[in-house]
Amino acid sequence: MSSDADADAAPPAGKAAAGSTGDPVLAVDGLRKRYDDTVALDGVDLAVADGEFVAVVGPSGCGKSTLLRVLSGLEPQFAGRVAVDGTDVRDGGSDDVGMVFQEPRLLDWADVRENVAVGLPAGVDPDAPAARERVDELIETVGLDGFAESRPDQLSGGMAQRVSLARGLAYDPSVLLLDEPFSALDRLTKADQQDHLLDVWEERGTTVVLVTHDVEEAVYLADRVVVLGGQPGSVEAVVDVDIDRPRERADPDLVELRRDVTDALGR
Amino acid sequence: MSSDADADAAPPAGKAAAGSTGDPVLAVDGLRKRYDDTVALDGVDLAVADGEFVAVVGPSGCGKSTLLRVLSGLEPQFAGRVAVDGTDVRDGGSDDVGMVFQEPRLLDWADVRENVAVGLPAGVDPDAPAARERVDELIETVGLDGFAESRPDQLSGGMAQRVSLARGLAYDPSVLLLDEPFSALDRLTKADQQDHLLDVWEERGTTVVLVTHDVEEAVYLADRVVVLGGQPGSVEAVVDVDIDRPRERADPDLVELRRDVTDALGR
Amino acid sequence: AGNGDGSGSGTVTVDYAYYNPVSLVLREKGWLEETFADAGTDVEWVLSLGSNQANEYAQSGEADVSSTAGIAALMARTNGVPITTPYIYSEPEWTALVTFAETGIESVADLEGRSVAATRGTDPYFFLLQALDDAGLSEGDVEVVNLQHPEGQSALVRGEVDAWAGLDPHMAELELEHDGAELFFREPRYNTYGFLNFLDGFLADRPEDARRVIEAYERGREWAVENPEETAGILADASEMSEPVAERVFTQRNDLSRPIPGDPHRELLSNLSPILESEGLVTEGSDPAGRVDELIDPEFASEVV
Amino acid sequence: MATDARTEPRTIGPVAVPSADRFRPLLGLAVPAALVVGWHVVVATGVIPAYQLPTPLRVAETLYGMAASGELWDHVAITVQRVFLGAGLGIAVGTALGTVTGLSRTASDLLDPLFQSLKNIPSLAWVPLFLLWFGIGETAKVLLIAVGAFFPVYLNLSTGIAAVDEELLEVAEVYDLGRVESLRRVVFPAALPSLLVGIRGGVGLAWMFVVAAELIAASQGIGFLLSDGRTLARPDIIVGSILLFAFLGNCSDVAVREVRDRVVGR
Amino acid sequence: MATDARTEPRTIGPVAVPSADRFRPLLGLAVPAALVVGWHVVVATGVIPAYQLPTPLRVAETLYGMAASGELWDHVAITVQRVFLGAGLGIAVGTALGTVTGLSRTASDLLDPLFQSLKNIPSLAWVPLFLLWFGIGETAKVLLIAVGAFFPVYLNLSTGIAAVDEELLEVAEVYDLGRVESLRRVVFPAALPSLLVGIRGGVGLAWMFVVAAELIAASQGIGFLLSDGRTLARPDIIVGSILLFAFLGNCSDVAVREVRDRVVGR
Ligand SMILES: Nc1ncnc2c1ncn2[C@@H]1O[C@H](COP(=O)(O)OP(=O)(O)OP(=O)(O)O)[C@@H](O)[C@H]1O
Ligand SMILES: Nc1ncnc2c1ncn2[C@@H]1O[C@H](COP(=O)(O)OP(=O)(O)OP(=O)(O)O)[C@@H](O)[C@H]1O
Ligand SMILES: [Mg+2]
Ligand SMILES: [Mg+2]
Repeated sequence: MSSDADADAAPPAGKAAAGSTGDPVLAVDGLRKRYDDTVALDGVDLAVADGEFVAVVGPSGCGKSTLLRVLSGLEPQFAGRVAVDGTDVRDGGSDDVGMVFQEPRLLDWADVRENVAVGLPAGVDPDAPAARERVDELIETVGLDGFAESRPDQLSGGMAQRVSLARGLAYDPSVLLLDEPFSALDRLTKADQQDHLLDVWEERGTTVVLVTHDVEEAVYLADRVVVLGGQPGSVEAVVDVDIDRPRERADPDLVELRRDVTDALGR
Repeated sequence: MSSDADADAAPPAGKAAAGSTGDPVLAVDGLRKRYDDTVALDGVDLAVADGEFVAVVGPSGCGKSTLLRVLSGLEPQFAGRVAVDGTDVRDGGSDDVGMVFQEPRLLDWADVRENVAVGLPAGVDPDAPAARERVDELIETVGLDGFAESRPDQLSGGMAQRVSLARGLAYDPSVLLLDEPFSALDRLTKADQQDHLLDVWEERGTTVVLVTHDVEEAVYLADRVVVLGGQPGSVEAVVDVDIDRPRERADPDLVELRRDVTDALGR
Repeated sequence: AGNGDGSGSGTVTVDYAYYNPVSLVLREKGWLEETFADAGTDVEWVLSLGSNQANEYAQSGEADVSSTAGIAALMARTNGVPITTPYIYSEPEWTALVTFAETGIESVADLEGRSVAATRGTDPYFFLLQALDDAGLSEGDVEVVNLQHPEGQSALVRGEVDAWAGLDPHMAELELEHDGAELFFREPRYNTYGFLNFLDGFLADRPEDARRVIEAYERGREWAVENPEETAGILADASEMSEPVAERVFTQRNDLSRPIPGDPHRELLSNLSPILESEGLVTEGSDPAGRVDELIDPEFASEVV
Repeated sequence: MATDARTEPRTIGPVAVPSADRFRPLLGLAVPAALVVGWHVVVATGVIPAYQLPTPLRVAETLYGMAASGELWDHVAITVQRVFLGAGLGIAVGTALGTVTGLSRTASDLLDPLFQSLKNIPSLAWVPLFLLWFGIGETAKVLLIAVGAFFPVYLNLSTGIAAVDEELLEVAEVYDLGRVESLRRVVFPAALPSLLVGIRGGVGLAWMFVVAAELIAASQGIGFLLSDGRTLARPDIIVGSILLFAFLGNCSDVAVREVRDRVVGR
Repeated sequence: MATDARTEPRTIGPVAVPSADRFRPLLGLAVPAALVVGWHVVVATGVIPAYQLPTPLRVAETLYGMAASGELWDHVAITVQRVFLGAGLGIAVGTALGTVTGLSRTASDLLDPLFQSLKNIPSLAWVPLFLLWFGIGETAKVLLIAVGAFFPVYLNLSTGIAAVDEELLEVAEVYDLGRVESLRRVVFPAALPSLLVGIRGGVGLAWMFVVAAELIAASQGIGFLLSDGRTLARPDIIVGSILLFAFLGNCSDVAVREVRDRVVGR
């Protein structure tokens, strides 16, 4: 199974070349990640071009979060090669990788504004008027105006998730890793946030890797959907989404692709 | 807006009578819940009959979790009347209400087995062979066989959520409140768990209130879908799902009802 | 204090103690300050709550002049503290063996197999050992309970010990305020005097200052001898003991007539030396008897007195 | 429809929610008051004779007498000053070293065993050494008190920092907060409860060490008063100074809690 | 494909991950060793005269002498026994009362102010009272040590319990665990780190209180040795007993940590 996946993924399939530069921003080669007895990932190959939007789907526990953690440099112990912008992540990787964790991970003692300000890039004084304005703007974008002074324990689950998203956006990194960032949101809020993410992506040329369980979301947003599978996880399939933007959610081509991804996921 | 909703919801719409007894198991009358300055719920009326399966949908932050917390007796300060099995929740309510929280809330220091065993009803000795067997069975049902000895920090997000679900099922209460229990699961795992929940519901005659953002899930599972809305939240609409079980997910009638709910949710 | 080396050091540190009445008189009258006024030297007073504390101040080099019991001075000298005693601040009978009538103890011999409270390393302790020795007993024949002086007193009152090697003013207080308290063994000769110890460095480097201290002490001593009542009053004020207790302590059990150390002192300390060794109170092989002559210096003060 | 927001306190869990029961703080006086009454009865009825344990009234008189003569204030003032300076110093150094050992494994390996050994050295054992090193002045006293206050702060903070939620540290790392900002915005706030427990413990030990400190050539202070009372066999002074310690200790504890509530902002 | 799982320790955050560096524990000896060398030099070169501070060798000789005569073991054994009993008692009572006040607001309001006051009473202040209440036997000594060990345990545990995550308490409530089971399965495990910090502090204070305890009619024990050394102006005995305190304190700390690691199972 793993070797099939390798065959699928090894030459970054077609679309990668569409990125502005030839060298991939994210390069994963033969990644194998083990936690004590559990092998979380085995033989994962993946290349993401600059400015590309990649969605990762796969069953619960197959190693999606682990993949993002490795990419972000939080897990320096693994086998294989993982590079961001050409630098091995074990040698520090790029500082310019931002991550929105699967859990909100907010600072309990700080209000929403301070929590979002944690994401401001190093060197930006969070008390400067420009920075404050940006933070307030982000809070508004995620639909939390009026809650800037609330503490995390006064927020609903979905609100906390949006604060964590706003924090990630505040960082404005060149590579943004998102771990199920919309999972606790209702349909409409989710759609708004998806569209906003697309705006940011297009405007800033960010490279995005988005983990999601929502196949509709994956095909609507991404240039390419990577299907992980198995325990230990490896790349099962890659589905290219060659549809021009702006896309229609109900576009029959998208619905078709959705079926492809679902099939790749299915037993 | 609030008065419209009251009009919609006040006489427990039709289906309630389908429950085995006339008196509702859950009775919410003019519930108003305030956290300091934030009014979370205002004028919520709801009656759930014995053995009924009710889904609650609504935008993020509209008070769904708050409603469940009030029903479970965790929030004794509110205005209005909320009774479980005829007893006011402020006077202790029924002990026989179980809740699966929106966050996994696992005990960090305990392994999966012990965490699930926390849910065993009072009086059951968790070390008795029968109890152990039941716990192991539940762990298998939620797809975590092999992880019984893992600690929460060794689990993925979706796995932790399933442990929390298994804990709630272990309690085997007569009223089960579920707060987005499948939000972190992939499509297939989710479908399995939904079907398992239906089995339990049918077998044990449990009264279920399920909060979800997944409209498809709501109409597939529930007898009735309650749409909350607004901040402060109140009941916007109630959609009856008069479709015989077992249901087909792709049933056109369900798809139709899905649209009704989505419309009720939409602006 | 200047670690005892400073010629021209601007302060002289002197201790005062409730068991040294002359020091209290000097402090009250300000005579030491007067003596040093023309030299521009400051006087710093430190309170010693017991011989052990006075020795600690001497050992750390902080107190140029400190007051202890004679045996405590010898112990410190033997254990290496560089002190010399040129002056005796009093010849007190401050210790005795005390009991209550109910215990049936009438003589030292009756102590056999009984418990006696005493503070190790202090005058009452040595007093007890000498008394036992006299009666043909050894330390092993009684149970010596190591308690601080006031706590030994209250242990005796509560009946937790059968006797107490007492110390004034607690002993005087007990006598006056509790019926039935008996000083069943008294022997003035077994008290080891009040030694005024000077740091060797202070004596060597600042003999003039040392002389002024002794001058002041002489003035205080003479005044105290002439005004026993007032001295007792000063003592009572400073130590918050009642006037009758202070009276008894100072006027009946203190002799200020012989300030120069000499043969009686040498003899007493030499007699006690073997006990110091056998009780393990001095470093092994340190020969306390040999240190007696080093400690006692009759010459220095004799010019002044 | 019932009236909104009942006023009873929430009773879930042990966390106190402020409510209308204003008289609760007075409850704290009940037990001590009962003890004082018991004490009076025991002495007044002669179960314990008065020369061993004076009646509460006698102690109050003694304290009042000293207060009237002004002497008491001098003792209290100097002791409070010593504790304040010593505890301040000890807390500052404890915070610094606790941070360093909490953050750096190497620093912890180097220093922690030393501190773990030193922390068990009794205050009285330090006295001769401090006398030797720092003489008989105020410095020696303040430093000795600082030693007492240091250890609980150090121990709690370094443990607290080492226990800061790894998840939050990862957030700080991913968002490149850098050493200083991580400390300021994540590590310290997360370890604050530990630090505050440490500070309360440290202030407590500062009060404990003050007696030993005031054995170093003191002629004023509550610790001196206590030792003096023991030397002079004056139980009223002994008990009076114990009560002063208890009272001032409680005041300092209330002050620390006040500061905590301000800082934590709850 | 590269070899799996490199062996360097993780360096994110301060949490130590066990790894191959076996010599790290030895690091802890570096600073004390340097101190001993410095001490020797200071005394040997006469900066501090030997009658004030003996050389390390002299101290070692004194200790060796006592060890050879068997006397040392008696002192150590009796002190260790007292500390063990006293600390055990103090920890037990501290755990019980800490639990009660941590859980019940009323108990906390009633008792906490009292304990907060008492915790600041120095060990020496208790001595005359304990003599009065418990006489001159072993009881008085053990109880005094227990008082010392009690307060840190009490303080840390009651704070720790009051700080247990409300979310987990809600879980216990929803699943009707009941008082005892909530305690056993949720509250205690969650407050365990606080309890352990408290126990470490309590054992530390037990060592501190032993000196005061051994002023109560003791003729054996390390605290007695220390007091005796001070009375006799024997710096070698003083420093020797300080070293014994440091060493035994460290041993007890290692033992407590060992127990902790067993209990926490990490
Ligand atoms: N710290 C850890 N220690 C041990 N095992 C771990 C650890 N973190 C993850 N794992 C294991 O690695 C595997 C992959 O976990 P991961 O969190 O990457 O899954 P995931 O794909 O993100 O799942 P989900 O969709 O449920 O979030 C799981 O089997 C999990 O048990
Ligand atoms: N403890 C609290 N203190 C103050 N405000 C709170 C508290 N809990 C919830 N709220 C507020 O109550 C409102 C409803 O919260 P609730 O958690 O019920 O929303 P929800 O419908 O569950 O949302 P989501 O779908 O995001 O989980 C929100 O505005 C939230 O800010
Ligand atoms: Mg995940
Ligand atoms: Mg919610």
